Amino acid sequence: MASKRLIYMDHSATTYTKPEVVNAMLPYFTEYFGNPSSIYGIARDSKKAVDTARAQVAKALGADVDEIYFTSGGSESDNWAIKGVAYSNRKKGTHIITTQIEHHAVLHTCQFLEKEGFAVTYLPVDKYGLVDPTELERAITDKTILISIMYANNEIGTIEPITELGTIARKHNIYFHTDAVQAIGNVPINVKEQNIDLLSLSAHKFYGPKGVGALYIKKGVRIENLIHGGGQERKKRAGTENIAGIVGLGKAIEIVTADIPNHNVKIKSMRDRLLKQVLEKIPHSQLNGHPEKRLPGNFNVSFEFIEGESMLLWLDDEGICGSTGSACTSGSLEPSHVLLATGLSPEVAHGSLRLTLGDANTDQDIDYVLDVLPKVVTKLREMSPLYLKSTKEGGCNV
Amino acid sequence: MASKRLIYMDHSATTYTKPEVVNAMLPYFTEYFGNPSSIYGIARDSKKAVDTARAQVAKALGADVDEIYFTSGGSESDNWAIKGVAYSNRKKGTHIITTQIEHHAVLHTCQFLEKEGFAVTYLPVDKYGLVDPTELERAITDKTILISIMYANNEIGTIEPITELGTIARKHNIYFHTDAVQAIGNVPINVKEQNIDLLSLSAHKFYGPKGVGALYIKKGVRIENLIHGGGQERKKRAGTENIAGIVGLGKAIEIVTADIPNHNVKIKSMRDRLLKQVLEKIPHSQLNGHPEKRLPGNFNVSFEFIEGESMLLWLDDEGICGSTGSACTSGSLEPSHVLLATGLSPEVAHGSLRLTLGDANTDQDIDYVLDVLPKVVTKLREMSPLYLKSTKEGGCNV
Amino acid sequence: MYSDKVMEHFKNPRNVGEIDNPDGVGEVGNPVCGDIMKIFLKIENNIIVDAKFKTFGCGAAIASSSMATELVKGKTLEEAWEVSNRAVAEALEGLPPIKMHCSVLAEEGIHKAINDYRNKQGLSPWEEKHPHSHDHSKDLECQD
Amino acid sequence: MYSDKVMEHFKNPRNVGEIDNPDGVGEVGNPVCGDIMKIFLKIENNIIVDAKFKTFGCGAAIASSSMATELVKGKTLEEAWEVSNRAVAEALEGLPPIKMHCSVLAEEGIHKAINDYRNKQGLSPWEEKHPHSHDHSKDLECQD
Ligand SMILES: Cc1ncc(COP(=O)(O)O)c(C=O)c1O
Ligand SMILES: Cc1ncc(COP(=O)(O)O)c(C=O)c1O
Repeated sequence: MASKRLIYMDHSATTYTKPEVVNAMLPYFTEYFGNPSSIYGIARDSKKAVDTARAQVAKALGADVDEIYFTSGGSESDNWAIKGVAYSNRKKGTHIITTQIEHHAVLHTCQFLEKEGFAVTYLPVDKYGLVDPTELERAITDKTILISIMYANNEIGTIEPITELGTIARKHNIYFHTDAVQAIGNVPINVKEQNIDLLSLSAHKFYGPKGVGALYIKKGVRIENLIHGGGQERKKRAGTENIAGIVGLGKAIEIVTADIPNHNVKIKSMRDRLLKQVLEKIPHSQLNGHPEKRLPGNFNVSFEFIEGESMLLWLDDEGICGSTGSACTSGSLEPSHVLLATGLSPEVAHGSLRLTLGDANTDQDIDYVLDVLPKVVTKLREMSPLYLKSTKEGGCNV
Repeated sequence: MASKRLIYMDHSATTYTKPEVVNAMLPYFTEYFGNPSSIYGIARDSKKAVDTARAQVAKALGADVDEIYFTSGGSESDNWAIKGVAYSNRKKGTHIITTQIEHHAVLHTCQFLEKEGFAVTYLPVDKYGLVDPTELERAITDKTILISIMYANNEIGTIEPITELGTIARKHNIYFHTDAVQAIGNVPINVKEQNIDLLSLSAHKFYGPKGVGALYIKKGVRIENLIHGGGQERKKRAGTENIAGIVGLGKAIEIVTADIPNHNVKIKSMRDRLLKQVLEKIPHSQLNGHPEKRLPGNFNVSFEFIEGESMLLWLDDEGICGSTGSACTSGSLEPSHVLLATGLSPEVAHGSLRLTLGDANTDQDIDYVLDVLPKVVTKLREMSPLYLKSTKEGGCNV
Repeated sequence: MYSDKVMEHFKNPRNVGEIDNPDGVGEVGNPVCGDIMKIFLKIENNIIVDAKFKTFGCGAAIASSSMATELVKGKTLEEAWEVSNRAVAEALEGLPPIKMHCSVLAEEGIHKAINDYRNKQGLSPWEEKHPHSHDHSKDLECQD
Repeated sequence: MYSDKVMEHFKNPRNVGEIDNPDGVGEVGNPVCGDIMKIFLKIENNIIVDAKFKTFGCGAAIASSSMATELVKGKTLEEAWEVSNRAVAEALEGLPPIKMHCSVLAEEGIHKAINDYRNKQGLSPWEEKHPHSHDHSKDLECQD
């Protein structure tokens, strides 16, 4: 790390790769580098390594090994799940149901399919970001071929009632996909018990390498390929296998799902302390997302009258890495679609700060943030014409 | 490597990652692991690393930096180029021209598009595997929106007349894509001079890591995304960037294109000696592909009366890694579509052996293969009912 | 992503605050879009003798406010009117393309404050040479 | 991908060669598909006293030929007829699914050689219980 203090609290954006994961990967670059499709010894070694990783992923999800397909990450998995099912089941129907708070990998894929003649329902959420199962059931038509609802939201951390939603999908005999990119390692998952037909994951969100992910596809699901070509991944996903990446994914998911409840206790208690103190110390601040049904490491708070990017810049200057739902960091002028979907006004959405805690964070990190953050908020508010107005006018809504 | 002698001659299947490439990658797993979309310091470092790699690729191709898009490999690049142009230019026309000897990443993508209502012409090749430019010109209609012809063939190593073909495409104002996965580092490429609009490449074919590639897209080319979602790669290819992989790709392409002519002199002279001696020593053997217009490291010879997989197994037993166009290794019962397209009979195609030389090979390796291979061929021929027939009947065609 | 100069002005913004009984005030931007700038001017003998700002917005918005107020101080109103968004961006040693609208806001804020002064003086407002609009076109997306 | 037993039979195939004046010969397979097996039998008193083969084909084809000839040696024709492809594959400690057709070829080769003998004896050929066809369904693709 850099020489000055560095407190990384953006684990939902990406994680570092754990050293034991990197070590597991290394031999596959220079030594066991063979193409698993080949016949000779070093190729058989890479093939075995891929098989092992597949078993590790299957175990973490309660799936069978031959239901796991490796991809290049969460975005590819989402695209494949949705387009693949859409193209392959067009004759049955052309209606897809998803939510307003999905990741863009799902939303933009659905928008593309709308151009291709599919109809998409984007379910609303409540102020906590929760999807209502009865709304889902109401949206189903006899043309519905796919329901795609994320397991846990990347911005506000809200965990959706996946088991209930999956059961509804199954009852109506509709394929159920969940983007579990943020959920892996944070909540116990069992695709069989939860009636999940397709599930996306991405290694770099749980201390594995970037550029590798997986899609669980329940046996028998009709799905077209996204990447056509060679016979890899049982003819479903072409391309020479990213052996080192796949080995890293397998190792990482094994570590992160080994003991989910205990693992999260520490992260959650740090997050809870941070949250409680920030809401107490800083006036005109509010929690985004659900107070309990949320990812253990997710902190998302809006500070009124200020804008997120300038907050992040000051925090970065103090060595704290976070993110915001403000448009200004994404380059768009619209703030987070997720925060807006929960009913936040755009100006309050602009003032949101997301800190996502992970394995390397300590109690000292929390103390440090609790020291720095209020000062930053104060400094920016003093500069803000909205704060001025508001305090003068005595109201907090601008 | 394993303790016993290991002679890797399957560089067209995949290469080991060079140690200097792995070293360049390592800091991006654990240290500079930030998401380039983020705002803080370590994220800016990853962004810079991606920019550097993009410049390295651009330089190797004679392209501008903002014409390079990173992908998960050759298959994705091929799928993206072809589907992306097809979907985006449907209104202009629905005809695509390619060849019979493309990689499956191109062929199967075209077949998928045929199901989607596109018409595809698969140009034949001559006995050397060469595409005839006049045939290309004849195949063009006013509905043609894309021509996709590989730069160099992965099986027989034949190098196509890309500059000529690109010029024809440009003359007719049709997008020209080339799958250059096997060409990078082996032939000098300049996309501007050669009128190439789209070009696919894959790092693991030139001593970079597996699971990362790139697509060159000339400025102004109309192309739909293959993977929709976040705004990465200037909104054209979603997914958190595979930083380490991209860094590795950049480093590898820099090394391998630094001095193409000199670099290949040694490999080519080893290959030529191997080829000459094998054809001399082993009767009923014939070269596949073009005698001169071929990749410097590519050796592809058919040995009549025997089948490729059994040859590979024996060679593997002696520590030599190679491949074959025989169906038996691919699990299909049809031998290589490439060898068949050059006019080989299926039985002769089954007896093909591809050895692709690379940087780690030595003159001693060649001596060793020249010692082992004739014995293997003899042993298998003695067991072959075709050889028996043939020598009895005095003919060499069964 | 930001130049050193932008960061320097962001971290040590000049002229933050309000002017009591200002001669001209201009407020531009929209909280919905994540940026509001309020510019305060003190004008004596047609010369801007003091300029202050309050800004709700990103790093570029704050730095642009800081730089714009610096640039107009001591200038005649005619000179100050000519301080373009490009001049602000150049003085900041460049802005990322998607942040250029922040310098536009600063220019507009100054213009609005000057015309506010002219209005109060009973003079007709000057006309914008290049009418800007808050640019919504460069819509990039959340990326994680 | 292959079991040790397959590799052992591939590397040290038993019964390679031809039998001069064989009592029964069976040739099966198709060079187009990459495998041809020719089985030679020497038969005395309804017993297979010797069996040899020549094979053009992959590792599994050679190992299957080797194992099949081993299995039928010493057996009566009736017993030999009952040696199924599954028996060959099991004796080889398994074959990859896409290679099962090699064991089928071996069974067919033995059957054809036995019927060749029966024909020459003026006996009617025995009928295949489970008519096999060379399986073309498992079409996988070149992968590099
Ligand atoms: C000519 C050609 N095109 C495309 C590919 C596909 O590349 P990848 O396996 O990296 O997806 C390969 C090799 O596998 C190839 O040789
Ligand atoms: C919920 C969710 N889905 C999908 C993705 C996309 O994953 P990747 O960036 O690995 O493609 C992300 C993160 O980027 C995410 O948080």
